[in-house]
Amino acid sequence: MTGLPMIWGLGLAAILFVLGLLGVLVRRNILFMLVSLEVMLNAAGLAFVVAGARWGDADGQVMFLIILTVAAAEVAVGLALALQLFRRTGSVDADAAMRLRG
Amino acid sequence: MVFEDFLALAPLLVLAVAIVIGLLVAALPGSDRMMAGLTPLALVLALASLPMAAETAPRLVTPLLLVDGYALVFSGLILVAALLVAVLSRAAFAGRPGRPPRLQEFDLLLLLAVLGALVLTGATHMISFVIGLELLSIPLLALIAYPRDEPLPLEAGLKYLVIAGVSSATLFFGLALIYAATGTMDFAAIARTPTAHPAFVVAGLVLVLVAGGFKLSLIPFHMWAPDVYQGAPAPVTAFVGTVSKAAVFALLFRLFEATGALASPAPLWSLSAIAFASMIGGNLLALLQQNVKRLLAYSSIAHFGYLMVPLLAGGTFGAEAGLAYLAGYSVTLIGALAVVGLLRPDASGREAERWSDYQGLFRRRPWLAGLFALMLLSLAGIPLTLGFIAKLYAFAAGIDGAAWLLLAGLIAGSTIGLFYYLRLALALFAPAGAVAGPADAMPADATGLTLPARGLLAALAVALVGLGLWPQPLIGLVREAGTLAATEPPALSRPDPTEARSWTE
Amino acid sequence: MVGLLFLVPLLPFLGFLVLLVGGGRLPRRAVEAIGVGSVALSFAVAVLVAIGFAGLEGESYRQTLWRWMATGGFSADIGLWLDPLSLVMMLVVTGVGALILLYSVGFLRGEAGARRYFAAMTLFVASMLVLVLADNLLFLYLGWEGVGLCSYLLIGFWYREPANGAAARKAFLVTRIGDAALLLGLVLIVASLGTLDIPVLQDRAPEAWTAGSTLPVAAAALLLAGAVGKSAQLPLQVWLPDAMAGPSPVSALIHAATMVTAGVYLIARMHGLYALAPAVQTAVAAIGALTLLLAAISALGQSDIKRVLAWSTISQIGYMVMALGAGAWGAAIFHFMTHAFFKALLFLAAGLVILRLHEEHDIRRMGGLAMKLPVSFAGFLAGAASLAALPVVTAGAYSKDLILWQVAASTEGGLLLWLAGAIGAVLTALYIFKAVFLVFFGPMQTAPEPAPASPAMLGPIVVLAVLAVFGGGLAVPAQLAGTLPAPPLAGAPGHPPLAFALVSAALPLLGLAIAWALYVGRRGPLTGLAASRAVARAAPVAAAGFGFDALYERLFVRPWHALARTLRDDPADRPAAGLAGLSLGGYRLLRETQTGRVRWYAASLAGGMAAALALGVLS
Amino acid sequence: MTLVWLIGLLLAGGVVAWGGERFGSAWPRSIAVTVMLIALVMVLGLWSGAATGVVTPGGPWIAHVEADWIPRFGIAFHFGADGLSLVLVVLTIILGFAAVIAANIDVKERVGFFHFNLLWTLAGAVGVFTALDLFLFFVFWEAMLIPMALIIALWGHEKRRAAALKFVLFTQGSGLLLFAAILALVFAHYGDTGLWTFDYLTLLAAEGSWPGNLWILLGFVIAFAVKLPMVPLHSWLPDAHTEAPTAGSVVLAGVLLKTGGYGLIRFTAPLFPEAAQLLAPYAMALGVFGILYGAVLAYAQSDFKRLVAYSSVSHMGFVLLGVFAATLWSLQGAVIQMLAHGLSTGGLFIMAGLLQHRLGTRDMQRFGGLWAGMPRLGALTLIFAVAALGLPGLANFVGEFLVLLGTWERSVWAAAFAALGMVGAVIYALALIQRTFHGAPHGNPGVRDLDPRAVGLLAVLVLLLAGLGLAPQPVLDTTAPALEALLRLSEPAILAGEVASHGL
Repeated sequence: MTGLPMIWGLGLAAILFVLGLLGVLVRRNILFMLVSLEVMLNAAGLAFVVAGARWGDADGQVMFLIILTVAAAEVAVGLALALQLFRRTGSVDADAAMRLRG
Repeated sequence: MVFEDFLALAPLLVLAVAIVIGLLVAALPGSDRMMAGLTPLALVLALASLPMAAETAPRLVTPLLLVDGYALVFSGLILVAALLVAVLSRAAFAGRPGRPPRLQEFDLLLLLAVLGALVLTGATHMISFVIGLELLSIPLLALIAYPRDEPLPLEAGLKYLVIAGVSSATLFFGLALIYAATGTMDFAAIARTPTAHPAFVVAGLVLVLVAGGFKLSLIPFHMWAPDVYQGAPAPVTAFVGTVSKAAVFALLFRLFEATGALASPAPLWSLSAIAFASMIGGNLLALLQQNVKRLLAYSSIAHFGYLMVPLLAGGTFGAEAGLAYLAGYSVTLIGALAVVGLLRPDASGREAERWSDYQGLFRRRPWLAGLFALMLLSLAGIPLTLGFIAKLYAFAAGIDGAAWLLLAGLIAGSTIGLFYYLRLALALFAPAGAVAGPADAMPADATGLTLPARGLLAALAVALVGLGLWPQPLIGLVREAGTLAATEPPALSRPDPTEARSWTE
Repeated sequence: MVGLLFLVPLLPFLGFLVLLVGGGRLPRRAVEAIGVGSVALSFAVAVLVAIGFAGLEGESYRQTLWRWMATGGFSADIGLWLDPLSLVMMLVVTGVGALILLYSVGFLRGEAGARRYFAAMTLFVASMLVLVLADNLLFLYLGWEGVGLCSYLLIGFWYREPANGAAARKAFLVTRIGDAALLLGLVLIVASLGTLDIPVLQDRAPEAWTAGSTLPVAAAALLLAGAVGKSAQLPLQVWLPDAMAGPSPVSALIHAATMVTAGVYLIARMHGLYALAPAVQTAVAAIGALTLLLAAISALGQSDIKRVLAWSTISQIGYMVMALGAGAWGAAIFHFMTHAFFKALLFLAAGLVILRLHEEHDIRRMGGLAMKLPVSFAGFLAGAASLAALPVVTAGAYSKDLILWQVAASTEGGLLLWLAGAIGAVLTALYIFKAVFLVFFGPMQTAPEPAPASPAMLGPIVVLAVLAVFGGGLAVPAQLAGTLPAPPLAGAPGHPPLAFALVSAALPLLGLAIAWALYVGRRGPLTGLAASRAVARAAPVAAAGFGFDALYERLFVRPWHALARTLRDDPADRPAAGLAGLSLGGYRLLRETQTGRVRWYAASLAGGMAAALALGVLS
Repeated sequence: MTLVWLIGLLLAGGVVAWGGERFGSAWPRSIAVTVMLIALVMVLGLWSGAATGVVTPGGPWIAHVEADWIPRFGIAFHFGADGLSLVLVVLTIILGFAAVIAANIDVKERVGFFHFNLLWTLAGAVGVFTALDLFLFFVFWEAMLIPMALIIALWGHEKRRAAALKFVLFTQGSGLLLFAAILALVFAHYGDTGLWTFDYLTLLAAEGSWPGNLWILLGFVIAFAVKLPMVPLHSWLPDAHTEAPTAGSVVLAGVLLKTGGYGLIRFTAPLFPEAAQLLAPYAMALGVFGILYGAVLAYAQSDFKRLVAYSSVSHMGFVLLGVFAATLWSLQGAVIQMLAHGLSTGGLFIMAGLLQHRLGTRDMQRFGGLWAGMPRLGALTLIFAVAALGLPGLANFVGEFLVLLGTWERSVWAAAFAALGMVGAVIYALALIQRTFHGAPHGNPGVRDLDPRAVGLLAVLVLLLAGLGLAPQPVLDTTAPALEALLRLSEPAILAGEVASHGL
């Protein structure tokens, strides 16, 4: 495996993960929340690829492919719901959907 | 993959075939009625195939799935719950006025989710864990937001999507850390492989615990539950409350049992803290709750707080206690939500979730109110109901694992729980004078319920009181779950890493 | 005929049951007939039994009806035990009781509630007989409490007036304090001697207990407390004066003749126990002496005719208790008998006077009634003479002189006790003749209504007057010689020497003279003394019975009300309410977290994750 | 088998009574009365059988039946009645009978459902008194509460809903403690002997002194103390009593309070001898405090039923004292006190119901001078009040005297202060009579006296009180063997073998 130690790869994945998480917390627009969600999922995928590389094991990449498909499915359903939200409330602001509370 | 492997996977295969047939049938006209027959049939067949699979148990089918007594009994519970939900959904949606919604997709999504749940019960490998979990939660998204023409399900779906997405990402990252540290994805192997980065494994397990906490709606990851329970239609809420949580519990129990995660302090302390917070917080949140579905959501938070006691106790008794508790709780929750779903308080076809819908219900719908009261008593754990047997196991597990603090939480939580369960139950019997809504708005005749609906309610009542009085059949079945197969997975050929230091120090 | 003993208490009890169950439908005359008849019949049977008993050669006769309770080595029966002591008590109770009930027929002529009155009276007589005839202390305690209950019912007979209710409750409560002590005494006896059977106790106690050791002293003291409560001795005498709120016949029967002497009977009955506790016996004597002095002075200060008689009763019982304390058992019982006669007579006569003067109680507003009410005057005079123990001519003289002599001659402290008795005798004569002179002599202030007194009322007065005068002849102490030990006369002869007899005869005459001077003659040095400032200041203290009432009010009653007020809404409930408040607060707090914003939910999840990870790093 | 038939009869009777409502509102009442009559006959038959030793001569068990229920944990349908249980079952049936008759004082609507709840509460109580399997005992212990809570909540007076909830929270909450304690005991026993069993007799025989013994005992004691009620845990009683309907109060006071006392006698000392002895002084102190505290608070009340409720707290203080004094006298005294309290307080609550039915209120400030208008009612209330203050000749005195007798041996001071409590009883009992019946009548319109039927019912209670007061021997003889056996078990160091003989 190249000289790059695994820790750095995992570090990058962790940073990406945290950025994605913050993205979900900060952005009010539902679409950008989905984007942040994608970032988080791919961060996990990256971590798997790095780990797979470290152990010279194909499972890492198999898991990455699974995560990709999962992410795709989630976003698909997510966009469908976002579309519904836009059609119903005229905005994509996540906080518009606040009727369920208390 | 010899014949025995296929036999072991019989329930999964039956469902898969049913799903494919469903997809094909969906195109034909009149497919709604066909699907109405196909779904329950598929579930019943899967149930029937369980004993066949039992012969070959315990059996490691591909490194991903371990079909043992534990997995089969859990599958049984999930299939029964799914069957009840399927029948309930048909009856509940039939009651809606306006043009009947297309239920084929509903059934398909349901079967897909059940398939994912079954995979989870047998999973002993990260990949089967991930596939099972996602196969369970993504159809759920669509199920929650199924009634497209109403705002609340949409909002619930959105919230569930975002939170589920975050928790799935957390889960994957956690698994990645464990994989990075140990190099193996097999649960049993994780414990045995020495690793250079023990901190990663602990962190990974904690992240898995967080994802599990979300799925089981434990405090502080619980906030989605009340909104989703209220927003989603009653049958879907029942599904979320029973099938998805049961599958995740089964997985978590096996994961923690195999990896011995609860031996190290971090997961143990965080799980105990979460459990205690859920027991007390869940009950407190429900104290003066006016919306019945939200009340059931908070009560489920509390109940899964109680369920952590068997998880922490671990061992064969822990598995048995956990399963018994889940069985008791599932039947009770589906029963309660059946009444919520089937009771049409007024012409608008909305579900009966307001407090006023239940005020003095006993005078107008004695049987329905009686059943609802029975469910509430079971949730409170009053003897002669199945809920009491569940409480027996929770207490027993608490004492077996000598978790005194959690036992105290269990007692305090149940006492608080008594308050709002009985407050609602007493409201049912309130004299007519005190009732808020006009009595005649309610379709007075009980014939409003279709035949399957009444059959479903009767079955639930019989199960609740029957098993409450004579729990031996359930207990015998549950006893088998305890036989958590400790069979060693075949040693995977893999170069052993240089440093040999077990991560558990 | 002795076998009929069980009928004596049974007859009044049956009368009570008939009145209780069927009373509502019976006409008034039938109610009265049952009331008086059952007690009179009981008296007749008592006389028969007495005759039968005289023929019996044994010292006592025992009749067990049924086993009351037996558990773990202790057993008590419903059984009767007749010996000379209880014979005397039985005869007095039934006899005087019958007379008084006859009198009350006339007394309650115009009143409603006759059924309730006669039911309570018959129950009272039955309980008193049980008390007197019981063969074990537990059955005695049953009678003991029964009489307490009836005294409560009868004091509060005119229940419309709240003050009467208060007096009745006060009586029951104060006696109940004594009863509680008595019960503890019984418990102590059973715990150490294993039985409450009186005959058995008499010989088992001396063997098991050594004289003067803690157990007998404690038992004797507790029994004494019970006696003090019931017989209204110091310090529990506050209830008797207020008990005058009841009708006069009730005061006559219960608060003069029978119930208040129950304590005397108890101490007399348990003389064996007191012999084992000399210290307590001297205490008995001291209490007797103190009470008779205090009561005599208080009687002097009263203006209500019945209160005078009430304090007088306390004083006379003080004499009996002093006698018991000094070991003069027979003399005490003899005085009990004579006292029963003349005190009942006084109360009945006073009742007649009050009836005629439209419920006027204050003697200062009476006067000159001698001619108007000849029979009550004669009765009252005879009673007064006997009470004051005018020599030779009255029964009271014989019993009181006997007490004075035996007390003086008794072993220790005899002289001091005699002195108290002597002063008491003078004061007794003074206060009773003060009442006689103020009520029957001098100018008439309120005119009595001229209605003729019915024979039913006058008859008993005449009979009692005869007994009060000639009762001394019944040589009671001689008959009791068998059952009660002889007094420790330190070698002195049975009869007092001539000189002593002369002195004790002179005392009441001295009192009479002083009373004459003060209230009839109204001249001479004494009137100046009576008007002096010292007496003026002392009078209210005496009238208030030396302030015991005020003391108890401040010591017990007021703190009890304060405690009740503060604890009214149950502080023990506060922790529960606190928990409820806590959980409600928790609910409101947590409910705020459900804001409905999905980003807040994600933040909570992130926060939970961070905390869990931090926990991992720390541990 | 008669025990199972008895419980079955009551349960079935309840259902039939509920169904009977459809045929007319009088039906449920008559069905309930016939059921209670049959039950009375069965129970008296059982007692007479026991007296002549027909059923199981020698051993304390009078009736006994056993069948498997949940073999996994060794739980069985194990019913058995010895003298102690039998006497309390008889009390339950008698007071149940009185409650059914007194029901129509203030239960007018949904009569069938009321009788259903009433009979099921009684069945639960009989179950509690005769269950010899700890799990079965607990099932009855909790199942008995729900119908009682419904009675309070649906047919009660003004603040009935809150009172019912408070009642349930207190009793169920402490029930959970009991449940944890039972399980801890069973697991500890399993740890020792490897045998799953909830059976009372086998647990008795296993004289294991496990480390957590005291904590397990505390779980038992607290649960029974709440039900007794012991003072610091009693605050549910006044609310539950004031708001309950007459019949509910009679059953609550007469029967449910006794389950607490019964539990203390049956389970605490025999199962945990050393720990119970450790706990005894504190419990006796609390008992005495309860007697005095109950008396003071009873006097302070202006509501008729609240006064009687606090008097119950005071009387139950005697029972607690008697149980933890642990001598034959004090235990027999405690049992007699429980019987006497059931009868006298039951009577007082029927009086309260009659008064409230006539005058529309329970507030004694608005009573006064009622003797003129209703002498019979006044006389009967007087008799019950006098019984409550412990007049000899009536049942309470026998109980209190025996308790004092037993307590004296343990601690003189406790007996002394308990005797003081008897003085306190006079204060509140007479206050009750004075505020209600004495004083000037202020012409209340509703005043009318008792009808003969009510007098008949109350006369029976008075006769029972007098009978138990003057001839308690039959009851003493019945409970003696059972209590002696329990006492023998409570001595700490006893041979396990000897206990085996205690069983069958």
